[in-house]
Amino acid sequence: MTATTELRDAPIDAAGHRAPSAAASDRTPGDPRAVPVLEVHDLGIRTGGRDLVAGVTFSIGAGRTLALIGQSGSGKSMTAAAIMGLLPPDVTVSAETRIELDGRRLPHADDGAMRAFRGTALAMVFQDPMSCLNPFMTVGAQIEEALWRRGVVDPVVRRERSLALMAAVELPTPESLRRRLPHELSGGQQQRIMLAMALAAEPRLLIADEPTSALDASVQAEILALLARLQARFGMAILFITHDLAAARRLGHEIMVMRHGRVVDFGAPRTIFTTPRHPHTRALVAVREMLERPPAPRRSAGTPVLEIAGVGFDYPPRRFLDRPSPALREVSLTLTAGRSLGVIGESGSGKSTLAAIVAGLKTPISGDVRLFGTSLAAHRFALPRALRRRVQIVFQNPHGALNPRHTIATAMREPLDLLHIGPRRARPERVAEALGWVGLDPDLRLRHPHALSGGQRQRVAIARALLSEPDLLVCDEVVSALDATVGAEILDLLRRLQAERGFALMFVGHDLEVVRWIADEIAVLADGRLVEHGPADRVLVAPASVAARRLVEAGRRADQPSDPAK
Amino acid sequence: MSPAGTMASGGGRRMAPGTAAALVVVGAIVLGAVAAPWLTDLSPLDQDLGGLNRGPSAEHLLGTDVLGRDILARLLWGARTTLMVGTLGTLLAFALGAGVGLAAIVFGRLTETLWFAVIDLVRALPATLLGVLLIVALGSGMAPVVIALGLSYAPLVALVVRTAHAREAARDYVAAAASFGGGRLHVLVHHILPNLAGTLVTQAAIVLPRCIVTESVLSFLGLGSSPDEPTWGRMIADASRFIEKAPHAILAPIVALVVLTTALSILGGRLRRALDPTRAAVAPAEPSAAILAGEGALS
Amino acid sequence: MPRSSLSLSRRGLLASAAGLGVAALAGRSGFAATPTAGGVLRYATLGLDTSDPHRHTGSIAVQQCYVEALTSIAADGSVEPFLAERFTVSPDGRNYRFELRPGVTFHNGDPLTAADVVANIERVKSKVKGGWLASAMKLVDGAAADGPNVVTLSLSKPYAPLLNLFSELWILSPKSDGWAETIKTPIGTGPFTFGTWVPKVKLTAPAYRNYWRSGEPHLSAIEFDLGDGTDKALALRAGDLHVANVERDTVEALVASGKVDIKALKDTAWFSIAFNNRKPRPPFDDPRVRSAIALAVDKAAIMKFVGGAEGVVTNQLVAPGNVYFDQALHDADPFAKPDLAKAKALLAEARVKPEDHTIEFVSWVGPYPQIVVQMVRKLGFKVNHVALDDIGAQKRLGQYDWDMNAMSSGPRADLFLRWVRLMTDGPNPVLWGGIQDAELDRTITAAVEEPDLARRKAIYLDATRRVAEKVYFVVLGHAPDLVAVAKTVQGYEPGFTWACHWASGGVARAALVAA
Amino acid sequence: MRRLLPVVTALAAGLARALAIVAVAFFLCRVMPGDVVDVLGLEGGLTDAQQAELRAALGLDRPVIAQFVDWGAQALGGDFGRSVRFDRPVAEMLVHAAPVTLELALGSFGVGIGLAFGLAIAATSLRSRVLDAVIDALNVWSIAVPTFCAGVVGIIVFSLWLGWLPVIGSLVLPILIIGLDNAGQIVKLVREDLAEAVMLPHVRTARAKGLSPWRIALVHVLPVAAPIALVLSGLVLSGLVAGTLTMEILFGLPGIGSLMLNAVHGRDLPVVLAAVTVVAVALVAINTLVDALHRLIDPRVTR
Repeated sequence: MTATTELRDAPIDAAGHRAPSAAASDRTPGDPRAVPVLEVHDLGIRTGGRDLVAGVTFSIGAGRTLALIGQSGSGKSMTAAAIMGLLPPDVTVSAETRIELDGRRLPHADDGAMRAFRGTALAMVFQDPMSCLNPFMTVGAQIEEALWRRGVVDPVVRRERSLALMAAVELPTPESLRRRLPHELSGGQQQRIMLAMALAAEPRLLIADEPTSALDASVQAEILALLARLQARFGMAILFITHDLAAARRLGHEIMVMRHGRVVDFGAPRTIFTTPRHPHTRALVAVREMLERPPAPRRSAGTPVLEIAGVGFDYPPRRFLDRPSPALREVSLTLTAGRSLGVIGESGSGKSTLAAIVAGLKTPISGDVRLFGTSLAAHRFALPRALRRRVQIVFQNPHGALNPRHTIATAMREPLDLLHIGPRRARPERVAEALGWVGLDPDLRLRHPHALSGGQRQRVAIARALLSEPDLLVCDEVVSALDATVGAEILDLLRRLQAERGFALMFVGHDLEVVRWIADEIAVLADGRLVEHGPADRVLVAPASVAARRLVEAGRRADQPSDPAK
Repeated sequence: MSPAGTMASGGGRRMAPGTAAALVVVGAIVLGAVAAPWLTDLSPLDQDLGGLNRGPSAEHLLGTDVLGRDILARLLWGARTTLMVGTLGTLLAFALGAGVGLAAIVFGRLTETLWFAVIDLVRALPATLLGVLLIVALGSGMAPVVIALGLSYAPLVALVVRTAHAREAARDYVAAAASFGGGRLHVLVHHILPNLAGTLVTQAAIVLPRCIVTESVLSFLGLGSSPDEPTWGRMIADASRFIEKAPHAILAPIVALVVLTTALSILGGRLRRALDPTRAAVAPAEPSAAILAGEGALS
Repeated sequence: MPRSSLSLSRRGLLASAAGLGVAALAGRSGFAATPTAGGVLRYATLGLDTSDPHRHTGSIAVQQCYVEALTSIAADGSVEPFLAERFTVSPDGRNYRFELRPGVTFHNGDPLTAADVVANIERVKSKVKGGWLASAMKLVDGAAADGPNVVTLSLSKPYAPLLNLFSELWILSPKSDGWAETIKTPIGTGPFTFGTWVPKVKLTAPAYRNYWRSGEPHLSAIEFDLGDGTDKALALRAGDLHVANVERDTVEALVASGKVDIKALKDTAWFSIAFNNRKPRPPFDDPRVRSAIALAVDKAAIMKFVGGAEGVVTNQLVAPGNVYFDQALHDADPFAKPDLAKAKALLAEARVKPEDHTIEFVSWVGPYPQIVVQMVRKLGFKVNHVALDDIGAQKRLGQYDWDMNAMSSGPRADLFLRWVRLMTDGPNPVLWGGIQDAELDRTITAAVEEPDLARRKAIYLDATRRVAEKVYFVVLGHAPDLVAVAKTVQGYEPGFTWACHWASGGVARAALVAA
Repeated sequence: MRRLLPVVTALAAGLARALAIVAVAFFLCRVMPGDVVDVLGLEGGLTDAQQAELRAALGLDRPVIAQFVDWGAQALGGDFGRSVRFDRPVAEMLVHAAPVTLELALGSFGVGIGLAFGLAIAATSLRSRVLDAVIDALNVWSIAVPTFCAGVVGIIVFSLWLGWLPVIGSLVLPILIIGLDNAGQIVKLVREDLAEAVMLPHVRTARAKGLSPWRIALVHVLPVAAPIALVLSGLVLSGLVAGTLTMEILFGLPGIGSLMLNAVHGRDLPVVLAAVTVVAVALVAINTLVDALHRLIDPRVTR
């Protein structure tokens, strides 16, 4: 690529870079790169007398990637923030901690002194590129600002260099892109800009904190591949933080697993996957294995419970006389009793809107939905009570789905009362019983939602939806806000409950693996249109539409380790 | 309803000293208002024409005002009318803004649009002018002042409530309730109102003192409540001509007002947190709320 | 109020007031040395509502500086020659002859002629609706110029207040812009000219260099501040104003500042409580109940509050010292001192339990009515006090759905202007409860038509007694309006009314000296 | 055309609103006890018959609607009529009054916004508890202390004791007092907003880039605060139009506010209506401008 010649100050001679190999994956004592780029010794992070992170020790060599994996609250992002000196004001690093960069101790307690390292030797890329870019500055200006920080004073040089960086992160037409504002770029492009900014620092260490979690699946894979290529070219050390084991395996030379602020497992990807030592690691690996081996689809052909016919929906205009924006167009689908339908699509594809329409929460502007043979259009989409009992919905965010003010019992009483389920006196008992269905202690019903974990809340939401013994359960991204292990438990629970109770399931998601695992048939939405619908196997093996193909390919790539040697 | 329960769930915590002090202050003022007849033998209206604008003395602990009336007695008795005018004004503002506003929202898009067009209209009419026109049109006395205050602050409350309602209505638990067949009224009563409580309380803590001050501005413009009903605002307005000669006469009501305002805002903040069962500062105070509070002022 | 002060003359009374802390009024009317020329006097008393002097209603304080009349009211209330050098009245009181002062010119340079005066009288008679001047002019059968300098006037019947009222019939050049309808730029003969006027804000009046009294005015201009919001006391103390009316409660601070002298208008404002006379509601239609209420009111305390040391308690429409004042009647005032016991006895006699009645009490906003209300409450009545703005109160009073009020009224060029409001068809009678008493009407009319002063006084006293007997209203007393004059102002002394300029005094003679 | 449509509708809505405000003011004026004839007659000694005659001449005896329609038709043609009380063209009176209020409003607007943002920025970047206390105090001050009290004290201190400023006509004190009041009303919000803004991910990015706090504040934090600054400015401005009234009264400033109040007390309907119209149109203009600027400043709004 011609950009290479323009990047005159490339920090590490590309020739000197050793491509990662299987052999290199495991650190050996006799390694010539004996002085690692980053050494972290006994890292402790505290706030208000509480340990957030304790005793974390690791090092990363030049051109190497350490994948730091952990679930939310494991302390992985705090670790990254400590290295950058970007901890929140009330969070401190313990006295024992020693962080060295190229053998020099970092003054992590002194923000002013740390500033000398940030944007030069240290660079960082964050999770949500949209919000991490200054919405008021053109992306070009933001890259140039990083170059200016690096001492590139001449504006002409700065301009050239920023264009070269944009080319390096494989952005098309840098010249026109540089004048755009962040919101005018796609998520993938935004993250590439973030990477270009990080590269402008010519860092010794690049910290990538969940750089792909906020992106659609197909884009995730591209960014990960780009990261690997950039490392191959510029040779910096990378601390790659993720909650996704697949991504860690794809990018990491080593993998470090954190839980509750401590390192619980460390090793080469292969070791971690084949012989996980810690139970937590084992659980993570088990989730991967579970997702990689979806159960066989049910081949039942019962009566249709759900028939969606030519449904269209517009988002209402935000102000008077604005035009409504289309959300769904001419979507038709059918789901038979006891089966599960996965609806998948990227963000904004209209899949959640479809779920809401099926649950009677939104009124389409065209088309009809027939539930159990009853036309909703005939009821003007105001579902009669009898029908409401038979279709229930569970939402993505278990925080939002339960009123924080209500106890679990109150929350679960709501459908019983509203749908007149069972005799009034029997209702408290039924609540306790339903909690048992989803594997929860009935005593939890006296608590408020904030006293429950995310997984418990989602179980409550499912239990609540099942109270009316529905024949169709709509699940709208029910696991995407949960940690992988918890999400897997919920998936497993759903599958089990479906087997026990025989309800049909409409499962909306954006993660192909998850949807594939639970769905017998898959519908793919793109820009509000149904582009693909068929048995899960067929859709995955031979996707007919471009959108479906993109999704499938992304999933496939994410599955493969980047290292061809593996 | 659940607020009591959630308060109880946090009851184990020690009360912050600021909150305790604020509670004591507001309690003392309310008590002073209620117990005014027993706390002082002096009437707030009795005049001592031989001793105008006198400084504090054994007979008149806080001195006398422009008509030789005992300032302490006026302060205590005035707390009654002041709190009454302030509270009624606030209540009216809330009834019109929150009550009617929410009802309009619940009844559907058309009523919402119509009502908020009216609200917008009142909002665009300069508050001072509205007050002046209303009071001149309706005559002096407590009722017109309360109406003027209520109308002046109703738009603010309405907009805050609409914002908060929109925020709450977008929550999944509202959608969940709808999926169980919960109607708008059910959702309003069970989900939105309780969760709006914090916002409303904060709002009230802002609107109440503003009503009191606004009443003083109206008094200053010669449009206040009846002269037979001492209010702190009227005391401030009456004494403003004698700041030099009798600073105590104006200091007393202003200090009372500052103390009440501070205490109310502390309590408002505290209550808002207490009413939020997650105890996290999830939502910062709605900016629009306090901004509009500023706008609604007649000062 | 000590009895001795009641017998003092007005002048003596005011002098005694000076000893009580209000600056001396006497001995400052002349110049110690030659007055300095130039300077802009900043003057703020009453406002200016119109640029057409003939259409002016109410109290006037500004326009006298650019328009003058045939007569003016001297500081002692007597009529003095002004543009008319001499005037005579026929014994029957129906024929008047005015000899104009020679050498008077309008601001446009034209000399003042008898024809001009006649034109002004005709204009007021035909063009101006309302106002007592217009009513008086209706009596004029004929006004004629008798040569260039003499104006003769014949009335259909005698009209005693005419010479006094002529002090407010301003003589303008018929060439004034807007003469046919509304005058926009009045051309008068005054020592200052009508400069630029911004309503409710200010009027700038530059000096007229060819003023008929040579050597005057001394000032180069006057700036009238017409706004009524500012606290004038503060502005006086800061030196922003030279002459301004001030509230009594600011006097102390003003005197202490050492920057101003406090002076008083020579005529007084009078204070009264009145009952609803047009549609009286029981029991307030009973003179005994009215008397009881009057007996509860401590006149001396009120007059001390509103008038300080200069407040006088009396029962007449004029203050002690006025030619119409009657000492005997004054001494016989049954309400001179409050007497709650007697009041209660009267109520008992009328079989009225005060606690069963709520008095609907209307007033303007301000402290003085609040004092009255508190006093009436002492009798046991409940009082619903409604304090309204100027027009609001007047409108409410006009509905006659109230029981009692407390009002005051300012200086007037003639006593008749006070009495006329008590007549059945008098203008704006609401302040005094809309009296409808044919007997009283006849008495007042008789007084107006009586050319002889002594006889006229006697008739007015009859009317006073009639009012007292029916207890239509109760005069509480009189107090002068106060005017603060900066020490840097020389030669200015407030006159009988609010007028800023008259034959024997006013702004023409004022000058500014360095502080 | 499609881009213009929102502008046109916004303008139409604004005009409709201004019209409605004026209508409300008109009818409120009409239900006020007394009219201008009462004012003229109060001291002027008009008999009832004379008053009735004058009312007929002024058209005050006609149905309210007819009066309003007549007035509206004239006002649309730019003719606000004549002040009944002063018999002058209302437009002329407005021309005298508007600059005073405008100067007062703009001055205190500058002081208020400047003070609020200065304090908030200082408190945010210095993380100063003292400044936060000052902000709280200023906020309580603005809630609890009426501006006219501050005005009286200000006059005593600065005009009488120190002799720095004249009582009448000086804009310095009123501008400072209203400015302080406005600052107190918004400073907490600005502070909260900035406190939130510094926690924004893109500010963290800027810190990760190693930029100086100064540059971060100026380039990365302030622009985020700009939209709310704008909204606040709009509110402060629209509040000011009315808020200057007490100061105008107290300091004898012949602005729109005192013109309006005097006219209300004098029942001088044409003046009240004209003043309300001017204020309403100004408010509508401010709101429209703020809205437009908001769209201009914040690239995300148009999304």
